[in-house]
Amino acid sequence: MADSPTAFERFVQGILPENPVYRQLLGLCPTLAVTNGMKPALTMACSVAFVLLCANIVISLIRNLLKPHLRIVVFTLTIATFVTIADRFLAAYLFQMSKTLGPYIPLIIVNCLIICRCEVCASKQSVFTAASDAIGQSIGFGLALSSIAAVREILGTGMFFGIRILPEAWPDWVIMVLPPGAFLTLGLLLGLVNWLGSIKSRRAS
Amino acid sequence: MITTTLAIAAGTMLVMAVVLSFILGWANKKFKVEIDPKIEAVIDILPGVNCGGCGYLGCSDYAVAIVTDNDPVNKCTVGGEACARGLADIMGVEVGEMVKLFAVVNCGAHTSDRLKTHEYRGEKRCASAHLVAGVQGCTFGCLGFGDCVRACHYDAMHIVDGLATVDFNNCIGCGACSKVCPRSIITITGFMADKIPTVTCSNKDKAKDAKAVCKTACVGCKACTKLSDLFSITNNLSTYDHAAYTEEHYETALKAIEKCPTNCIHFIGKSLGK
Amino acid sequence: MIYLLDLMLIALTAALINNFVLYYFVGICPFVGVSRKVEMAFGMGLAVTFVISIAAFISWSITTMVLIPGAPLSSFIAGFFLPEESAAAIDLTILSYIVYIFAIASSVQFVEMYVRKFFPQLYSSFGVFLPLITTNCAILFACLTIMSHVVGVENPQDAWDLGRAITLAFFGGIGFTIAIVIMSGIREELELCDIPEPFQDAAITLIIGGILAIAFMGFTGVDSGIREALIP
Amino acid sequence: MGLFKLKGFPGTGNFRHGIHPPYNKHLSDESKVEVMDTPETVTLPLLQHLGVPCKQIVKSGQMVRYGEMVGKGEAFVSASLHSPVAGKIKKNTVVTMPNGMHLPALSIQTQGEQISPQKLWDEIRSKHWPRDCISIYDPFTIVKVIHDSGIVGLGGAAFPTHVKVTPSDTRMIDTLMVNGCECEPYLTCDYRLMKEAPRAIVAGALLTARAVSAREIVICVEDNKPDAVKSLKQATEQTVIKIAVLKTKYPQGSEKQLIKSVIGLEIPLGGLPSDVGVAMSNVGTMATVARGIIKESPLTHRVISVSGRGIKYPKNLFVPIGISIAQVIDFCGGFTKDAARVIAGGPMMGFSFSDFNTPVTKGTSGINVLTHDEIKSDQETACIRCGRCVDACPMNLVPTRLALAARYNNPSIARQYHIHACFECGCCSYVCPAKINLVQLIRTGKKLAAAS
Amino acid sequence: MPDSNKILDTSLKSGLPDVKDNPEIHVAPSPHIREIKVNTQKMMIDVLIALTPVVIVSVYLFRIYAVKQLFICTASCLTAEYIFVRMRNRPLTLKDCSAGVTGIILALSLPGSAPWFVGVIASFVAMGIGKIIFGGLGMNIFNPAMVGRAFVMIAFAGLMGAGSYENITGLVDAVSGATPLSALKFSNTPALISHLFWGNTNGSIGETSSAACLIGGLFLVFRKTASWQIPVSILLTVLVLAGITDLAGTGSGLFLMHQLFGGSLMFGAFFIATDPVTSPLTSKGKLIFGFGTGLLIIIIRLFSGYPEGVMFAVLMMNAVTPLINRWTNPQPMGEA
Amino acid sequence: MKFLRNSNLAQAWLVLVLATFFGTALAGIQVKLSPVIEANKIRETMEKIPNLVLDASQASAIKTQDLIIQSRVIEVEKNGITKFYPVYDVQLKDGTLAGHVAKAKGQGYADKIEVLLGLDAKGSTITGLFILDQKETPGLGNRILEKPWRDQFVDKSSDAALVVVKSGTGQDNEIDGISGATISSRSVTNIVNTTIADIKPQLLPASKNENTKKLNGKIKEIE
Ligand SMILES: Cc1cc2nc3c(=O)[nH]c(=O)nc-3n(C[C@H](O)[C@H](O)[C@H](O)COP(=O)(O)O)c2cc1C
Ligand SMILES: Cc1cc2nc3c(=O)[nH]c(=O)nc-3n(C[C@H](O)[C@H](O)[C@H](O)COP(=O)(O)O)c2cc1C
Ligand SMILES: Cc1cc2nc3c(=O)[nH]c(=O)nc-3n(C[C@H](O)[C@H](O)[C@H](O)COP(=O)(O)O)c2cc1C
Ligand SMILES: Cc1cc2nc3c(=O)[nH]c(=O)nc-3n(C[C@H](O)[C@H](O)[C@H](O)CO)c2cc1C
Ligand code: SF4
Ligand code: SF4
Ligand code: SF4
Ligand code: SF4
Ligand code: FES
Repeated sequence: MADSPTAFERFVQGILPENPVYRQLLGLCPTLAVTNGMKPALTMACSVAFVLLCANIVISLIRNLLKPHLRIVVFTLTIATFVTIADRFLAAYLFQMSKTLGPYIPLIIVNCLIICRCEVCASKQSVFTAASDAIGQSIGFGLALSSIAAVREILGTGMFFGIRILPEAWPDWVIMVLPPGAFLTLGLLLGLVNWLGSIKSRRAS
Repeated sequence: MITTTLAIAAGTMLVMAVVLSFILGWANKKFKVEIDPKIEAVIDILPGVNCGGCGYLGCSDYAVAIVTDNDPVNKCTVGGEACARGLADIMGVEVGEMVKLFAVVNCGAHTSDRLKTHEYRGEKRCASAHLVAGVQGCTFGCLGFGDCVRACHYDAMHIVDGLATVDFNNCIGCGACSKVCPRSIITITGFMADKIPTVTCSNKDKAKDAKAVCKTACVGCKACTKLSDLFSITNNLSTYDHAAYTEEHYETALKAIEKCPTNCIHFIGKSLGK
Repeated sequence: MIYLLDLMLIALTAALINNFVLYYFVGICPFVGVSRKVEMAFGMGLAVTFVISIAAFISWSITTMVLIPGAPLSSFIAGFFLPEESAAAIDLTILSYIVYIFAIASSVQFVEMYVRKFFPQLYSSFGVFLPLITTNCAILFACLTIMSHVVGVENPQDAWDLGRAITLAFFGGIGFTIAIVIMSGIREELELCDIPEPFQDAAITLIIGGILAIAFMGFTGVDSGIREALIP
Repeated sequence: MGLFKLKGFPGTGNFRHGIHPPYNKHLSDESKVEVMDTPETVTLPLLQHLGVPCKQIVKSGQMVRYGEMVGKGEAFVSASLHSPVAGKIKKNTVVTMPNGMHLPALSIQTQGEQISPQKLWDEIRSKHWPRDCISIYDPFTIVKVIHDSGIVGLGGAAFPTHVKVTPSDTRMIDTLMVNGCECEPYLTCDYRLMKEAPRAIVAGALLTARAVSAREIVICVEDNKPDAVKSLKQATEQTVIKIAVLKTKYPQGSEKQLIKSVIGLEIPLGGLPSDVGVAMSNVGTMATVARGIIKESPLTHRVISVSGRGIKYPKNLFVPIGISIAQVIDFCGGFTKDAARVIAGGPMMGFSFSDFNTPVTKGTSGINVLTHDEIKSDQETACIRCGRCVDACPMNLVPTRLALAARYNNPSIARQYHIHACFECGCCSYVCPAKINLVQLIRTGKKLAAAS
Repeated sequence: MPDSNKILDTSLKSGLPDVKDNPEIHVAPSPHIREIKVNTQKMMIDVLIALTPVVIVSVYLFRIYAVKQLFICTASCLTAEYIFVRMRNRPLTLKDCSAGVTGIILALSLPGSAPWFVGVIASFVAMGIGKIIFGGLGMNIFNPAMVGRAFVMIAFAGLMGAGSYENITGLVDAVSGATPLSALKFSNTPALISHLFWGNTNGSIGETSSAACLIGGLFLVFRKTASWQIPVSILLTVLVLAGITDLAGTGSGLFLMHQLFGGSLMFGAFFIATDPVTSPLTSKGKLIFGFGTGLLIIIIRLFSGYPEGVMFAVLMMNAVTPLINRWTNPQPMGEA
Repeated sequence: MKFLRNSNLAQAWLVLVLATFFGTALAGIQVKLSPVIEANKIRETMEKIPNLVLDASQASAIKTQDLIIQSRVIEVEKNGITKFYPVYDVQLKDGTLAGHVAKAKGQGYADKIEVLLGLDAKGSTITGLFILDQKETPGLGNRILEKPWRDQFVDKSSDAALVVVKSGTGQDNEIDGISGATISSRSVTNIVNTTIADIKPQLLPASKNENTKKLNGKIKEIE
């Protein structure tokens, strides 16, 4: 691979090859907590995308002013600010969703995914690259969240986005929308992704 | 009202920032603990997120492990490739070897070449079978239970007809296989050419005893040493000086291979295309 | 008496029934990352318990003293500029997230430096875990939970005092310790098991987490059961 | 625990855990010791004991007399080697011992006048071994003679005996325990020796006790050998020697367990019997010591049992060291049709082997040939953590952990569970329902732990 | 000295005497003899034998429902094991019968009225998530049958709850009403102790008859297939704790009897908690395990929202079993 | 000067600037958004109120703004602890008291359950029940959210305590439990019973209470 990936490569990498959840195991808490339905999962993914994008842009803008030993402080400050903004906007305009997500929106502050992207990409790259990296990673994160949420919501309630898609006779697997379901689904999907990955790499070699 | 709120909020933040940076700065000076400058340099390169993704207890723990235990530099997912490169620079971990290293199995006996073999009913691993007498007559040669195969992370070692066989396309010469072989018959060898000659035997017994246990054992007959002085015989076993090999030894090696009465000299190395 | 019972039930709930890791999914990163060895997990658990208690103290104090409307400190300062009534209405809760994260990060760092300098022995068994904790959402989560019981509660009686806040945090930390130590015990055992390749490490850890979560569901309702048993 | 006490001893006559395998001693315990004639050649590996190999001091082509030293044990933990025949040294060969060691060996072609083995055996069996007047032998001479006679423990480990009996300032010995438990199934050589030649054992024990200045002498026998107890009782009348009759249980004969049973003390981990003031020797060793000191003849012959259902006529034999096992087996009528596994030593701790040219060595206590029926074992499955191995392990270890740690190359777990305390008795493998080769894995693990 | 010169006639030049007699010598590590009375398969078959009284009672009480449940679970467990092991390319392990044991124990712990898919899902979860994912027989941390049961119990709480036990009433005349523990906990109506003991009460199909569980369980203990420490310590703990609670309450002993003979205590203590794979190795560890299980059972039964706690208690103790093993790592002889 | 340049504060100038800037920005957002959020919170309760005191047809005819809703807090002291019940008195436009709505909390199966309970003007009949917040098991306990089940409470008299039964015998004070969720059903019923018992004595003299606040005014102001 080239020394520093181009903006487009950054974008593509975030989606699958360096998927934040399945590949880098970053930000597992929200991944588990909010995936009992597609709606909260997507809301979370959008909030993360918003924060990540804003933070990446801001950091990239001020990247030349950063002092090495204070960079993490600046990252955290920036992230916390945007998280607060996202949180308040949700509370103001999507009140029910904000109630459902509860503390998991503010917990984005400590989501390593964002700080990781600031560190790896935004603090070193131009605004455009940083932004496309943010978008790529967010899409990857969103894909991960929605794959888990889809499994859990469909099996757990027979619905998708709250719309019934399985026949009424479907016995809801309540466990899927409860805490154990989150762990089991993520564990099994992670195994599946690893397995597919290993098949692919075996085929390649 | 609004301006006051704004002012107070800004003030609060400012005060907090000032107080905290002051305290921490003070503490940093006051509580300074001398550490290895190399570790410090490594800490500076690591992101400092302390996420634990590397499997260590935060960045400085990882830094210590890198410097003192020579642990791999590529474990930080947050820092990614750039970070690993920076760390490698500090550590001076260099990969550019002049000579390619490969594993060489110093045994050439496939199942049918081995004599006095007996059915073995025990743990099917070399390290264990090595402890039981009589699995096969030769006490030097490959047991073929593949401990080395399991140790290799690069899919470069396989058991072919009872004999451990290196896949030179995959082998990187890491030496994992040679560490686990209970019979110590795998050597990590520098290859001076794509293919080099070698004596695929480790049996140090006299000709009679060696012949009694293996069809392809080196019997120390000196046929090869007469042809090329890169062969030398110690303890009834011929060995080849790989480090001295150059292209011009090719012919003599080929002749030695022809002459060897037990067929235990071979050219090994990358198959050059099909 | 009733207060004590209340504390006890908060403790029980935080530690077992609504375990931080297994019910609220916070602190998953160390739960997956630092659970390979029992000693490590135990040290991590203790460090989290310690930090979470400090963080609870700090965040409770800051929230009640500075952030909420009518908090003594902020209304005192605002009192210089504004009439008393609007000074009391000044609401800084929007700063809470930033303030928490910085207060926690700094205090952890301070403690770490202090311990490292003056108690090197303690540092090697416990202090090394500290840096890992700052970015652990269990800590922030405890602060947020406490905040939700302090800010915007309708009945003044329901607002948590410092005792409840610290109980929740401390036993939340204990619950975290229980979960991570159990997990590390299991993972040590797994070193001698033949786990399918794709499931090794993170995936099997999560699946075990799922089974643990199932097991811990057995405690559902124990708090109200005990409450009923003790207050007929 | 007062209830369960061994009369006359501090111990209980029993130890924790252990197993009760089928002993099958009846196959050979009625056969008197027969004497084998001198073979045409003998092969003498230069390392027949635990420790440093002895140094060959004869040249090919040279003639040697009976009992002449052919290999000298120069190091302290080493033992000399003596020719059991008169003859001519041939070219050196190599042999692969049943325990896997690949060793250089002397080979001697029998030539000329031979000593009669029958006479040797009759000498040992005779009633004329002294019981008093031992004091004419000075302790230092005893130790020296033991050293010069190449005497090693005949109980299995073949540890040079002089090392055990050399007095030490730091470790005082007050009890000499003579190990006649013979807890291994099938083996009967010690039993026959105790029954047929108790006087030699007693003389050897008295001499050894003098060398180590032990006040007490205990001969330990399991309670499934009443005849041996009877003859020993007769032989020890009017001596200080006591006889401890112990519960029959494997591995009662192992020194740690035996000391626990009889004296109630535990040898510290990694320690020796001398740490608790005990010296222990096998009955056969005692007889050899007596012969070495009183008759001044070195260790050249020993009693072995050849047993198992895979042998036509199980026997106890008095054989020269170095005789090929093939000849021994032939002497006993050869194999039966369904013989399946040949073992040097007992079935619990012995080594199977396939090269029957291997010679009998000082440490060979028996040859067992088991049939397909006897070794039938089911398919191995994964460990089901039943804990039977834990309940069987006389060392109180967790064998399953040790074995799995070895299997998964995890030396740190192996050490955490004290892999080095295992003495490979085989109880765990014996009871394991999953039929895992625990002992072999543990042995592998020890190597692994030592290497890392 | 007539015989002093005699030298053994060595006609045997070849190493092997009479080679033709003995063609198949093989080599193996010590020890060369093994206990032939036990092996994994025999232990599992022991469990199956011990389960027969329980199966008979369940079939007698719940008729076709029991037969159906047993068939579904056993068949799906075997199928699941087959499929998953195949997916891993490992040698098939159906012969060791452990999948059968899991299937039967799982079936016996389900209500007879549970629909077919409950049994199927429970079996696949039991074998997949409970067993094969850990590496198969002997590697699992949690009792597979209980993992399967817990999964469906939570997934289909409505179908598996007390209500489902009542549905069956009227279909089978032998039993009626709610399960004894439910009835006692939620409506304070005790059952007849003799019914509890012999089994004509409602409940999961295998748990009703304490007598049958006792017979089978004692068989297991005497065969040493199951260790005695676990059932004894569980039962003792429950006896003591429930006894104290009883004395603190009415003192009539009714509560105690319900705790001991009602619900799945006997079944669990003898057949489930004793699963060697998921219980500690040492006897001290087993005693601790049993005590913990008993304690948790009582806590859950007394205070939680469930009338029964055997399953949860076993799963929780399974989880701490590695820690118990660590703490009870015996000191080798000579180390103490 | 040198001292200043090397001091921590000078090093951290970026942090200080950013902190100040972000603090100000956030406060601005707070000022802008907090009324909206407040309104959201109040509306959550307010929207339910008409349905809880009026029957369905009436409720749909009347707009929230047409009602005068006043809130107050009823304090009840029991066993030494004081309990607070927010109560909303609902008046029609013409000033007639339509009923009361009380907010109450209690332990459910898994966690606290929060309900709104509507009572008629005299407090003698239940006019409605709404579950505001619950964390019961989906598919089981959370079926208390279902309207048919909640509607069982409507028109029940507040004189006799309600009981949960498995199969009704037709008695007046009976509530059919949800099968598989008896505990949740019972919890809700208990909350209703205690609330009625606690606040009934203090319901009537409501309109003149001091801590009454006019709420719809506030909402209107926002909108
Ligand atoms: C498992 C086991 C069983 C043993 N059984 C006997 C035995 O039955 N008889 C015996 O003399 N030595 C037995 N030994 C050897 C003794 O521990 C001890 O080494 C020996 O008695 C010392 O005497 P020696 O040096 O004269 O051989 C056994 C050792 C082990 C490890
Ligand atoms: C082995 C076994 C374990 C069980 N464990 C539990 C348990 O942990 N929790 C539980 O609620 N029911 C458990 N049950 C089911 C109960 O014994 C019984 O069916 C119960 O009364 C039904 O309770 P419900 O009202 O929760 O449905 C178990 C049944 C068996 C056979
Ligand atoms: C996973 C699970 C979740 C449950 N959730 C609830 C619940 O939310 N509310 C409830 O009342 N009962 C719940 N229960 C059922 C109770 O354990 C208990 O069996 C039930 O309340 C008995 O009620 P019934 O008599 O109406 O069947 C749940 C059971 C399980 C297994
Ligand atoms: C005494 C005994 C009890 C057992 N109990 C169970 C059980 O409760 N559940 C189960 O799935 N398997 C049980 N098994 C079978 C087997 O051990 C189990 O499937 C393993 O956990 C699979 O690795 C039992 C086996 C024995 C010998
Ligand atoms: S080379 Fe060594 S490790 Fe590999 S199969 Fe042969 S004996 Fe085993
Ligand atoms: S282990 Fe390393 S040296 Fe050995 S074959 Fe594999 S890559 Fe080559
Ligand atoms: S072989 Fe070792 S582990 Fe096994 S029983 Fe004997 S001493 Fe214990
Ligand atoms: S006896 Fe065998 S199956 Fe049982 S625990 Fe030991 S190794 Fe495992
Ligand atoms: S996201 Fe919660 S601890 Fe990492």
